[in-house]
Amino acid sequence: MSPGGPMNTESNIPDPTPPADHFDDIEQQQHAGLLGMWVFLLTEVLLFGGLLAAFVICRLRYADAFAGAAEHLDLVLAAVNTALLFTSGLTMVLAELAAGARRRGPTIWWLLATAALGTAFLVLKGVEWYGEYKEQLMPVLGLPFVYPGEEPQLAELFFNLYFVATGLHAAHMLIGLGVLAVMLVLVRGWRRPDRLDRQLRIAGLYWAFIDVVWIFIFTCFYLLRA
Amino acid sequence: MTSVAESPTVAGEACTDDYLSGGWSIRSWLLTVDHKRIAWLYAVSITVFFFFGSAAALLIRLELITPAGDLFSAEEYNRLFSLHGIVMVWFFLIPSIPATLGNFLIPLMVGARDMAFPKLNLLSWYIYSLGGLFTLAAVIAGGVDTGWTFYTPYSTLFSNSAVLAAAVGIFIVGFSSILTGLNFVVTVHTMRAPGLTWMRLPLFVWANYATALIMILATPVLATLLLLVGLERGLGIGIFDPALGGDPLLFQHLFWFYSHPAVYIMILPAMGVISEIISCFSRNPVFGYTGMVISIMAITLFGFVVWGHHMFVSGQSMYAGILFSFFSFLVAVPSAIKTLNWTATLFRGRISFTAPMIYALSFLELFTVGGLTGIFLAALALDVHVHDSYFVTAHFHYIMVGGAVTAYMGGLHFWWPKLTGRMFSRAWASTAAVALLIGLNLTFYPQFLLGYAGMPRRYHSYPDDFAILHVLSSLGAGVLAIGYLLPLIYLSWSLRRGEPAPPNPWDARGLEWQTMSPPPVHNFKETPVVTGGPYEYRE
Amino acid sequence: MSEPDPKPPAIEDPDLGLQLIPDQASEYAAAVDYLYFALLGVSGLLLALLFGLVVVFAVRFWHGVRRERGPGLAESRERRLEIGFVLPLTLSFLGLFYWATELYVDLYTPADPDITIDVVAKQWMWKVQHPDGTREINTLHVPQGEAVALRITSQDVIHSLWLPAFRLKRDAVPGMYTSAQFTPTQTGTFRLFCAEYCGTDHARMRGKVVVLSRADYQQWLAGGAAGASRAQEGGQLFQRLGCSGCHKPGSSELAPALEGLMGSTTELADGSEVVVDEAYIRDSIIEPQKQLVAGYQPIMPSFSGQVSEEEIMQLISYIQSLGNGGKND
Amino acid sequence: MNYRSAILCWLALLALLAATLAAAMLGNTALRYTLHLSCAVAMAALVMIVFMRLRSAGQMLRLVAVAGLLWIALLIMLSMADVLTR
Repeated sequence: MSPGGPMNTESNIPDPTPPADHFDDIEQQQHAGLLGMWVFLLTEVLLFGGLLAAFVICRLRYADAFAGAAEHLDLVLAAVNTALLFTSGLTMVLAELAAGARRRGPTIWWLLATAALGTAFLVLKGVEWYGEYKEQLMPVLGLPFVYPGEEPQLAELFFNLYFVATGLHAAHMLIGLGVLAVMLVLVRGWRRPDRLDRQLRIAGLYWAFIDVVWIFIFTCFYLLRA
Repeated sequence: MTSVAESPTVAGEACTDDYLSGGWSIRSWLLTVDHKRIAWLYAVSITVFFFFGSAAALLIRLELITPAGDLFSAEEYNRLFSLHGIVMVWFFLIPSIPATLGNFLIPLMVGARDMAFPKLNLLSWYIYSLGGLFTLAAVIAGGVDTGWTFYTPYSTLFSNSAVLAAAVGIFIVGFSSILTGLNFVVTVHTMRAPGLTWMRLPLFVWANYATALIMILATPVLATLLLLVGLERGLGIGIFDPALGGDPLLFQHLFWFYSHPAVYIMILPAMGVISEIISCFSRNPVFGYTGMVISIMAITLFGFVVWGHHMFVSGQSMYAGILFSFFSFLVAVPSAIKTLNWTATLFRGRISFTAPMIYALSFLELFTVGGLTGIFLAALALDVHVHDSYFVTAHFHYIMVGGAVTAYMGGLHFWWPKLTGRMFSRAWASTAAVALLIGLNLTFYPQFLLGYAGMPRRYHSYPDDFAILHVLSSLGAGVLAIGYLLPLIYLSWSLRRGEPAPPNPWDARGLEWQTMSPPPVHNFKETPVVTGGPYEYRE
Repeated sequence: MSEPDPKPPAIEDPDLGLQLIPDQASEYAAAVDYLYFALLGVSGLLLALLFGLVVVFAVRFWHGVRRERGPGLAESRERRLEIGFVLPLTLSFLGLFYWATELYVDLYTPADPDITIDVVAKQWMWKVQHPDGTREINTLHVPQGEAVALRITSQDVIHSLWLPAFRLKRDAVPGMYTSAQFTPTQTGTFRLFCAEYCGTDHARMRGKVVVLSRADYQQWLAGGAAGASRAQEGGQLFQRLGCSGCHKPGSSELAPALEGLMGSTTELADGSEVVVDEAYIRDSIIEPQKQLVAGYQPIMPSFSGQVSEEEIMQLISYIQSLGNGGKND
Repeated sequence: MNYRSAILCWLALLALLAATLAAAMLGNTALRYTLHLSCAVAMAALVMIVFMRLRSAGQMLRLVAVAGLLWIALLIMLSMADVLTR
C-alpha cells in the first residue's frame, strides 16, 4: 500500500493543478490551507470551550444536583453513538488515504460510509432527545419539566446546558455532512485528483474535530454521575 | 536598504493597470477579491456606521446638557446609548484599522500579491454587512435598551426590546472579525517576501498580526455567549437565570473574557499606525524595535488574564479581585514602554509637522492620559469608588476616541496618497487634526471630574450640581463633530481635485511605498527582495 | 405579607453644590482620597515628563533646524534606557497596587458591625429596613460613629448601591447576598445612587444618605414606624407560614431545632460540615434539599416564590434572635 | 499515516471507550472521575495525533492545536479562582 504520498501518479493523471495566482507554489498554498484550517478549528474549539467553561463552573457549584441529573441521561445510546463517531472518523481517514492513492472507487465508498455513520449518529441523537421529551425532561420552549429527584431547578439548569451543548454539536454534524456531500460530488467528478486530495485532507480535519468535541461532551454530561 | 527589482513608474503617468481604474461597475466592486478593493468596501461601510454611532453620541450629549431628562424619554435615552455602544464597538472600532488599512497594506508590506484567502476576505465583508443588516433591523424594531454589555438577568428576562435581533447581528459580525483575523495570521505566516524575516516586519504588520491573534482567541467566546443569551430569550433555555441557580456573574466572566481583549483589538492596530507615522516624520528608526515587538506580544497575552477588573464590585470574590488587579497593573507596563519608545524616536530626528504627525502626537498625549487613568481603575480601592461612573466613561473614550480613532485618522491621511493616488490639502488636514485634539480634551476631561465627583454612567437625568461639567462636555462634543466632518469633506474633495500623488510623497521606507500609487492590481511587478530593516531612515 | 410596593418615589437629591472631591464622610473615604491624590501626582509627573520631552525634541530637532544631529543611539543603549524606565515604573505600580489592595481588604473584611441594615434593590427603588423594623425608600439613615453593615440583595436585576461620600459601591445581585461596611464620621446628607444599569428608570433610582448623631438616630427610629421589630415580624411570618409546625422549640425529631443555630456548624446528610450563616438559611428556605441536615428526611417544601427577599431577611433576623440568648440582633 | 496506523488508532479508541464505560461501575467517585477525564484526554489526543495527522505536521500546527486547549484552561482557571473563593 502506498504511504498515501500525494505525488505518486498512475498512468493517465493530468499534470498537477497550478497554484492559485497569489501563491508562488503548491507547497505554500497547501501550507496556507492547512494552517488556515487549523486556526479555524482553534476558533471552533474556543466556541465549544466557552460552553464547556460555563458547564464546568456550574458543575463545581452544584456538584450533587448535576451528578444526580446526569443519571437521567441514556448512557447506552450515548456509548453507541460514540463508537459510531469513532468508526466514522476511521472511514474518513481511509477515504483520505484512498484519495492519496488516487483510487476513485474506494474513496467514494469510504466517504459514503462516513456520511452513513454520521447520519446514524444524528438519528440516534434524535431518538435520545425524543426519549427525554417523553420523560418531560426537555425544558425548551416552555415544555413541562418534571424532575423526580431533588432540586428540580438545578436539574433544569443541567438539562439546559445539555441541550445547548448537544444541539450545537448536532449543528456542527449537519455542517460536516454538508461538507461530505460536496466532497462526494467532487470526488465523483474526479477532475483534479491532487486538488481533491488536499480538499479531502481539510474536510477530514473538520470531521475529526467533531469527534474531539463529542468526546468532551460525552464525558462531561454522561459520565460524571453520582 | 530594501532593493526592489522593478523601478517605480514616474509620478503622474496614469498607468492603466492600477487597481482603481480596473473598472467602476457594481460587479467589479461587489464581487472583487482584490484586498485593496475589499479595504475600500470596508472603509465605506464603517464610515456609514461611524456616522450612525456619532449621531447617537451627539443626541446623548444634547440630552445631558440639562439635568432633567427633558429632550428624550428614559426609554429613548437608554436605546440611544445602547445603539452608540453597539455600533461604535462592533461596527466601527473593531474593523476600523484592521479591515481597512490592514486589508489594504498588509499584503503590500509583506511583499505579497494578495491575502492568503482572497475569497474568504470578501466573504468576511459580506458577513459584516449581514450582521449590520440584522443590527439595523434591531434598531428599526425599537432598538435595544441593555447597553452594549447585555448584562443578565436584565437582557434575558427583564428587557422587552429587540435583544434577540441585536444578539444575532453581533453574533454574525463576530465571525467577520474571526475570519479577518484568520486571514491575517495565515498571510503573515506563509506569504512574506524572500528576505523578510519576522524581525524585519514593520510594526504595523506586527500590530495587526497580534490583533488577529486576539480576534481568533477571544471572539468565539462572545459567539457562544450571544448564542446562550439568544437561546435564553428565544427558547426559554435559562442558563444565567438566578431562579434556576444560574449565576449572573458567570455571564460577566464570559462576557469580559471577550470584551477586554476586544479593547486590545481596538488599540493595538492604532499603536502600529503610530509607530509608522512617528518614525517617518521624525526621519528616525523606531526606538527599541525589539522592545516594541515584545510589548505588542506581551499586551496580546496579558490581555487575556485581566478581565476581572470589570467586576471588582460585582460580588466577585475579594481574592479574585486582588489577582486581577495585580495582572491589570502589569498589563499597563508594555503600553508604558511603547509610549517611551515613541517619544524617544523623536530624539535626534528631523521632525516635520504634517497632518499625520499632528494626529500621531495628539495620540501620544491622549493615549497616555487614557492609559494612566487605567491605572486608577486597576487600583482596587479607587475602582470601588469610580466603577460605573463617568470616570470609566472618560477613561475608555480617551483610549478609544483619543487613541484608536485618532490613529485611524492619522493612518488614513498618511496612506491616502497610496490608497487613492491623490494628495489632500495640508492646511485643512492640520486644522482638522488640531480641532480633534481640542474637541477631545474638552469633551472627556470634564467627565473625569464628573466621575470622581459622583456622576454614575448611563444616567438619563442627574443631580443639578453636575450641570456645568456636562455643558462643557457637550460643548466639546460639538467641536469633536466638526473635527470629524472636516476630513470627510476635504478627503472626498481630494478624490477629484487633489494633485496626483508620487509613489512615495513622504519619502517613507517600507515595501508599500516601493510600488506605484495607487498600486497595480498585483501590487508589485515582481516580488521584491528585502535586504534591510523596516525603518532605515538615518542613512 | 409586605404591602404592595409604593409607586415610584419622587427624587430628592441632596443639595451639596459641585464637589469635585465629594465629602469625606468616613476615615476610609479620606484614605481613598490620599491614594487618588498620590496617583494624580504620579500621573502628572509622567505626563509632564512626556510633554516636556516632546516639546524639547520638537523644538531642537525640527526639520528646519540645520544643526548636526549626531549618530542614532546604539541598540544596547536603547535597551538600557528602556529597562531604566521600566523597572522604577513597575516598582511604583506594585507599590500602588499594594496600597490600593490594603484599602480594599479593609473595606471588605467584615469586622463585627454595631448595626446591620438590610437593603433590597428592586426595579427602580432602594428598599431599606433597619433592625427594629423601620422601613424607608431611597433614603438611608445611619448613626454617626457606629460600624454600619449593609446586607444587600436584589429582587429582579443587578443594581449597585453607590455611596460616593463613603467611596463605597457594592452590586446588588439577585440570588446572592453582598455586604458592605462603613463607619460614618461626619453628620449631614450625602448622595446615594444606583450605579449598575438596571432598566428604564435607572436614573431615577437615587436618593440620600442621612448621617445623624447617635441620639438623633435613636430618636428618629422611635419616631419612625412604631411597628414590630424585624425579628418580631419574622416571628409572625414563622407562625403564619407553618414553619413552627415542624421546627418546635426544644424538640428536634421532625426538623432541626433552631435555637442557637445561627453561627453554629451542623453536619449535613452527605457528611460535610457547614457553618450556618445567612446564605445557608436563605438557601434552605428556597431549596431545602440542597444542604439537608444529617438524620432528617427531605420533607420540607421549598418556599421559593412564596416569600419575598425582605420576608426571608425577616425570618433570618427571627432565627438570629432565637439563637444568641435572645439578644435583639 | 497509513492503513495500519489508522485501524490501530480506531481499535485503541474503542478500547479506551470500553475502559471509560467500565470505570463507570467503580464505587469511589474521585477515582471514577479521574479515570473518565484521563480516558477522554487520551481519546482526544489519539484523534488529534493520528486522525488529524499532527504527528507528521509542522511545529506551527501543533502549537495551534495546543493553544486552543490552553485558552479554555485559562478561562476556566481564572473564573474558578472567583467562583471557588467567593
